[in-house]
Amino acid sequence: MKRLDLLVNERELELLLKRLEQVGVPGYSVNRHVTGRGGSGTVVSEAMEFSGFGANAHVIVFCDSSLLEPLAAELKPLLKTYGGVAYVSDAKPL
Amino acid sequence: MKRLDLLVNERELELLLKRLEQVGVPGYSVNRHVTGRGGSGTVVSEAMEFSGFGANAHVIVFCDSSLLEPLAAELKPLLKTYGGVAYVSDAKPL
Amino acid sequence: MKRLDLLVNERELELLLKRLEQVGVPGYSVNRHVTGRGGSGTVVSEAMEFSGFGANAHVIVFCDSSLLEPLAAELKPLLKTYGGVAYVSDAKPL
Amino acid sequence: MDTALVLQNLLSPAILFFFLGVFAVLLGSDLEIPAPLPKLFSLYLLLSIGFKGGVELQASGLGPDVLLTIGAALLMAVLVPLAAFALLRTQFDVFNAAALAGAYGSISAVTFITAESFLRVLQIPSDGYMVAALALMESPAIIVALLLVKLAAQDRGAAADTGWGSVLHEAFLNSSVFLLVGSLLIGLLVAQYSPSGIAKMEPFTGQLFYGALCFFLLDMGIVAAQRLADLKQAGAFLIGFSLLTPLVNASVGLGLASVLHLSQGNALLFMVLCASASYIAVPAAMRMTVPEANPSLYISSALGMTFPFNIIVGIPLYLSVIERVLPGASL
Amino acid sequence: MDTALVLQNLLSPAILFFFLGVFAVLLGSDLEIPAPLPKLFSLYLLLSIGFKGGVELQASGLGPDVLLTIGAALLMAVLVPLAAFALLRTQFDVFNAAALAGAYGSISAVTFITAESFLRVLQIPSDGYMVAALALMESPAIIVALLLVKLAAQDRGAAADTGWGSVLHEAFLNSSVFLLVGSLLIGLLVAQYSPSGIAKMEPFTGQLFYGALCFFLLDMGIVAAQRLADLKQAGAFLIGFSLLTPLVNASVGLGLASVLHLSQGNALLFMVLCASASYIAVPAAMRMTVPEANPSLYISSALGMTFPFNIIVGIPLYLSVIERVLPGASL
Amino acid sequence: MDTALVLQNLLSPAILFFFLGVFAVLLGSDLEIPAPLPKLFSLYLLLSIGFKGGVELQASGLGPDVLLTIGAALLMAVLVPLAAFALLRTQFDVFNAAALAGAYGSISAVTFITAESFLRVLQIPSDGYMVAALALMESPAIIVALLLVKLAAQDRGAAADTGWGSVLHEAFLNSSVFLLVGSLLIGLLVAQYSPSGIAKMEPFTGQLFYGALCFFLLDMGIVAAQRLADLKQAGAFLIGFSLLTPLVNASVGLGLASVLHLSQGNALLFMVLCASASYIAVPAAMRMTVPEANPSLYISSALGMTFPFNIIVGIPLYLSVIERVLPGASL
Ligand SMILES: Nc1ncnc2c1ncn2[C@@H]1O[C@H](COP(=O)(O)O)[C@@H](O)[C@H]1O
Ligand SMILES: Nc1ncnc2c1ncn2[C@@H]1O[C@H](COP(=O)(O)O)[C@@H](O)[C@H]1O
Ligand SMILES: Nc1ncnc2c1ncn2[C@@H]1O[C@H](COP(=O)(O)O)[C@@H](O)[C@H]1O
Ligand code: NA
Ligand code: NA
Ligand code: NA
Repeated sequence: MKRLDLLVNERELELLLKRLEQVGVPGYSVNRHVTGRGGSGTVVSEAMEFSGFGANAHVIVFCDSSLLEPLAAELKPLLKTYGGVAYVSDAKPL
Repeated sequence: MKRLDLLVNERELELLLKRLEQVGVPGYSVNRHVTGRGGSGTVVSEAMEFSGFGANAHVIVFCDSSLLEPLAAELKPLLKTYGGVAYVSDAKPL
Repeated sequence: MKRLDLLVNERELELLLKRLEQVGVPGYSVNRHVTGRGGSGTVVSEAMEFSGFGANAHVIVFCDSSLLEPLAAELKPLLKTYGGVAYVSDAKPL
Repeated sequence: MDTALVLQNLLSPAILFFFLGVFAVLLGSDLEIPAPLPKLFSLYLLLSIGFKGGVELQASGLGPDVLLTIGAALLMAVLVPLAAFALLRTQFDVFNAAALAGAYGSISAVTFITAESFLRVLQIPSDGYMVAALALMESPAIIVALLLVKLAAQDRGAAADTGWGSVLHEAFLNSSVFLLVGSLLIGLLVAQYSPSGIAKMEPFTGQLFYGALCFFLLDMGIVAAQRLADLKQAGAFLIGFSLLTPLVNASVGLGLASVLHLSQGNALLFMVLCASASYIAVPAAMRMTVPEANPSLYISSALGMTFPFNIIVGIPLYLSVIERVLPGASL
Repeated sequence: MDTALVLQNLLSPAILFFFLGVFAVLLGSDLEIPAPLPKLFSLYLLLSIGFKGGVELQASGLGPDVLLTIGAALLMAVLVPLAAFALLRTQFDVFNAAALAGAYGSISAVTFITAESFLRVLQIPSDGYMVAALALMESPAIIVALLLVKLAAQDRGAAADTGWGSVLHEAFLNSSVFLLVGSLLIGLLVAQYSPSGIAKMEPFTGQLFYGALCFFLLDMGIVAAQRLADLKQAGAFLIGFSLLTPLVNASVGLGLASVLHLSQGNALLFMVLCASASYIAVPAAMRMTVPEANPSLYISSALGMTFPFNIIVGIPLYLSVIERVLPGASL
Repeated sequence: MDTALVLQNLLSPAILFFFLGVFAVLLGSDLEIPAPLPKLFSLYLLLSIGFKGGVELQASGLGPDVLLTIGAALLMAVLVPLAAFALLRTQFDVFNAAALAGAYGSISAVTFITAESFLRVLQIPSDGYMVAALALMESPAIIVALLLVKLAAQDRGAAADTGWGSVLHEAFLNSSVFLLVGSLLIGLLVAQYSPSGIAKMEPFTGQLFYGALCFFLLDMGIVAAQRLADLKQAGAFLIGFSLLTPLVNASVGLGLASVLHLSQGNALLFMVLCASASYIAVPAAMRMTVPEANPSLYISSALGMTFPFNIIVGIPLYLSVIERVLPGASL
């Protein structure tokens, strides 16, 4: 099985989760209020959460490797438009 | 070494941590206020944190692979009763 | 590519991020308000966040494996002084 | 039903902010009250209602009227889950039936607070000892529900932590019961021995109270509307149950109130206690001790249906019935 | 410019707490107001200003004066982004120009609130219907900005979710617009049908208001100072733009206020609405519908420069001009 | 020791809510005040005490009495950590001894606030300039502790960031010192130049204060009880130290208060400053500059032992001694 780590802005989270459900992942976990710095150098901080900026969300998906291809097809355009990163590692159930 | 990712409801966190300590893990990290969707389709959201529902907790354990077997023995009944997932990946100290 | 997981006290976060930037990581994500227990047995809890204690921060860095060596050189003294752990796993972009 | 009362309730800030939260969800606004702010307001409301109730309880004392009312409250807290269980077993397995029965046998403090604010607007007096009834009605249904599970499902496998120790712990020490009872005792002690403390607490526990209730009801509107979607999947029986149970329980409550010669204000609060269902203390306990039950059933019906029904329709309805049935009741 | 007014403003608790936040960042203190506390205060301020505005709007009614003022507000909300876009296009691409134009065409509720508090200290009256103008000026610029993008960049590729449905959704249902308008309507309804609710809300929405504003401005000082660093990178043009735009827009606002014979207090609020820029509603909308724009440009100029300029220099400056130009204006 | 005073204190809402938090932990309730709510209350208390202190300091001015009292406070802030270090070195290494000495040389603002509320209930006046003493006593012990480490452990290896720049930074710019001093200066400025701001802040910084203190003490009861468990492991010496140090320091404080002819109220506040130990500013600084010290030693003794001792036993004890020893002290 695989583990997919997604880091996107909280504002795009709804869109992303909808895509995950379309692809049919068995589940996902979301950690909001994540901060960071990305390729563009933009710093995301909790201090701006009160504003229209929000912070980042970290989405973790454990799923079968067969889902990676459809996930890439669904998610890459989203990441390209709104920013964010996606990484895959190996994982297996305990 | 191994990395163990556990996702359980916050209400069961105390029980889980007690088991981790019994098995003798060298340490653990807990991230509360995690939301998500699991196998049963139930959506966990921060909105219900004020109620008796709570949110999820994400527990990370870096430990020797020899601990995986006793961990599985301790944790699987808990996950079966209360829900939640557990995944293992490879990791090594920096 | 590699995934680096760092767990340090929030008070040292600034120092750590500065070092990451010096080494030139392409980005990082920070999850604050993490609790846990470490090698020394000290329990970190959210209850002490109001005080000078703070909680832990979990920093995730996806980067090229070539950066691991300079990262180790920069970060290990920091971890030795202030505590905290660092683990590396494999990862590749989606 | 008295239209003036209905409008008075519907157009109060409290109910309007509840609707604002509901509309936020229905219209798809991204309005949210981020965690842990709702917890701040619920802790605050419990602390304040407990403290003020304790102060008033000290003034009224524990006379026979008070003890009888509290006794009736405890009776309802035991009977309601038993009756509800019998009915629910026709449609649900033991675990879900017991968990739902527990929720409806216990109470909702926010419904109680909303009713009390409503009375205050209408300048109808009520007694502080009703807060003691509120506090004592939270726990028994939890114990009854667990007893029912133990009796009806003796072979369930020892998965969950369901010894009596942990059941009593969940019933009496869960945070909302503990804070409410603790604040009540503090109110009692302060009123008795250190009355200057009452005035110092007043701006916080008194003056701020109604605004904080409105803010919290805005959030409750949001979560209730979110839960409504879940409820659709649960089917017609549960929706009917969550609307009829408050009416039936309120009627029984009215009967008891009449027998006990409660004042109009106390009668309303008593009916509301009987009619309301728990979405804090009971779910917290059930999720640990009856993990086999599906939480979205009991929390969605209590929070998505019964709670809105009570604060929007129930409170003015119950009062208008009281005004007809208990007209001579001592104010 | 009237030094007494300037000092009165500079030495008010609100502005001093803002400076305290700025100094915390400049001196490197670790003072922070952790999330979601700033959100608590911003939700509270919107709810309170909306509710009180609704109550006063019900009192003043919707006479021709009110409608004309609101019409002028809407006019500015459309004209300002158009004019700003024309200017900004000389330096920025379509996306950044449109996003900046949207921010400056919309308003900052906290700037408005600070101005209103300033008036109250000076005992200069203003009308509740200005809150309606505030509410109505939030959204139009968002729509104008999106229209500009659609017209000027027709080949942008359908990446973002930019159908009209979602644009209107962002414009009218984003949380700050929704909460402000909703609270305003609640204030209206309560004042009309359930006036006893006003007094019950007062300690929360009224008495607490100024202290909560100070606490929030402490946080605003922190974030504004953090943003200032970003702004340096954005270059001299944008810094100039973020300082001159409020002055130009305030002047146009003054002209309109004079034509409409607004009272001094209303004229100040109107100028402040024209002069302020949005760092909540508009960035929230732009980040979804114009993801090509660089958020640190529009949020840093609105929050790091225009906001401090308006509350520190702008408000007393505008008022001292009003006192000269509209001396006979009805108080 | 005067039983009436003890009861008056024990049965005040503030102390009772503290006990409620303690019992929550001892009985195993899941009651918690989730982060960052405790931070909200601690920021609020610092801001309010600072602001009100500044306003009163402006009224009293900086006469010789005030300067002498502040001088005595600074003296204690330097002497206490030196004496404590000498004692602690008999049992601990340099790092732990210095960190503990720093904590006991500095102060606890919440202990001060609790003492002030106690005085207010008893209608014993005290002066606003004591808040200035509070603010000035926070930092010196941090510097002394670092000096002691530098002198006694010259070969420690340059791991931590312990240059003088960062030490002074930790001492004077850490968030609690910065907010307290900043709010004090704001209070001073407002009282001098913009006195209408005082009344506008009053509902927030004044009326709400006691209730917010009670809410915060509920949380402090929870964390103090959690820390108590840690303390058991630390051994008998540290427990003795954390109970006897307040008594010794309070006695020295009493001596100074008597020499300075402080009023009874000021004398109590002065004793409490001497007797209390820091669990916010000092741990924050020590964790960065003396990472070799074990934080659970200094935070558990200051928070789990000395803090409860002072607010439960210390305050009424010190006052009853004052009433005997300084009977003729000017009220
Ligand atoms: N190399 C990286 N490692 C970890 N997190 C990253 C990395 N790059 C980007 N991120 C996260 O993804 C967010 C968006 O990235 P970007 O779209 O590149 O600005 C950042 O704010 C970070 O939280
Ligand atoms: N496949 C998955 N990937 C990531 N998180 C998951 C997955 N399945 C379940 N979870 C998390 O575990 C929680 C409990 O899962 P469950 O017991 O299946 O309802 C969910 O709320 C999610 O946060
Ligand atoms: N084996 C481990 N697995 C996961 N997290 C750990 C582990 N060891 C330490 N940590 C985290 O790192 C923090 C500091 O560890 P330490 O410096 O060992 O006290 C702890 O509070 C934990 O959050
Ligand atoms: Na009930
Ligand atoms: Na504008
Ligand atoms: Na001290």
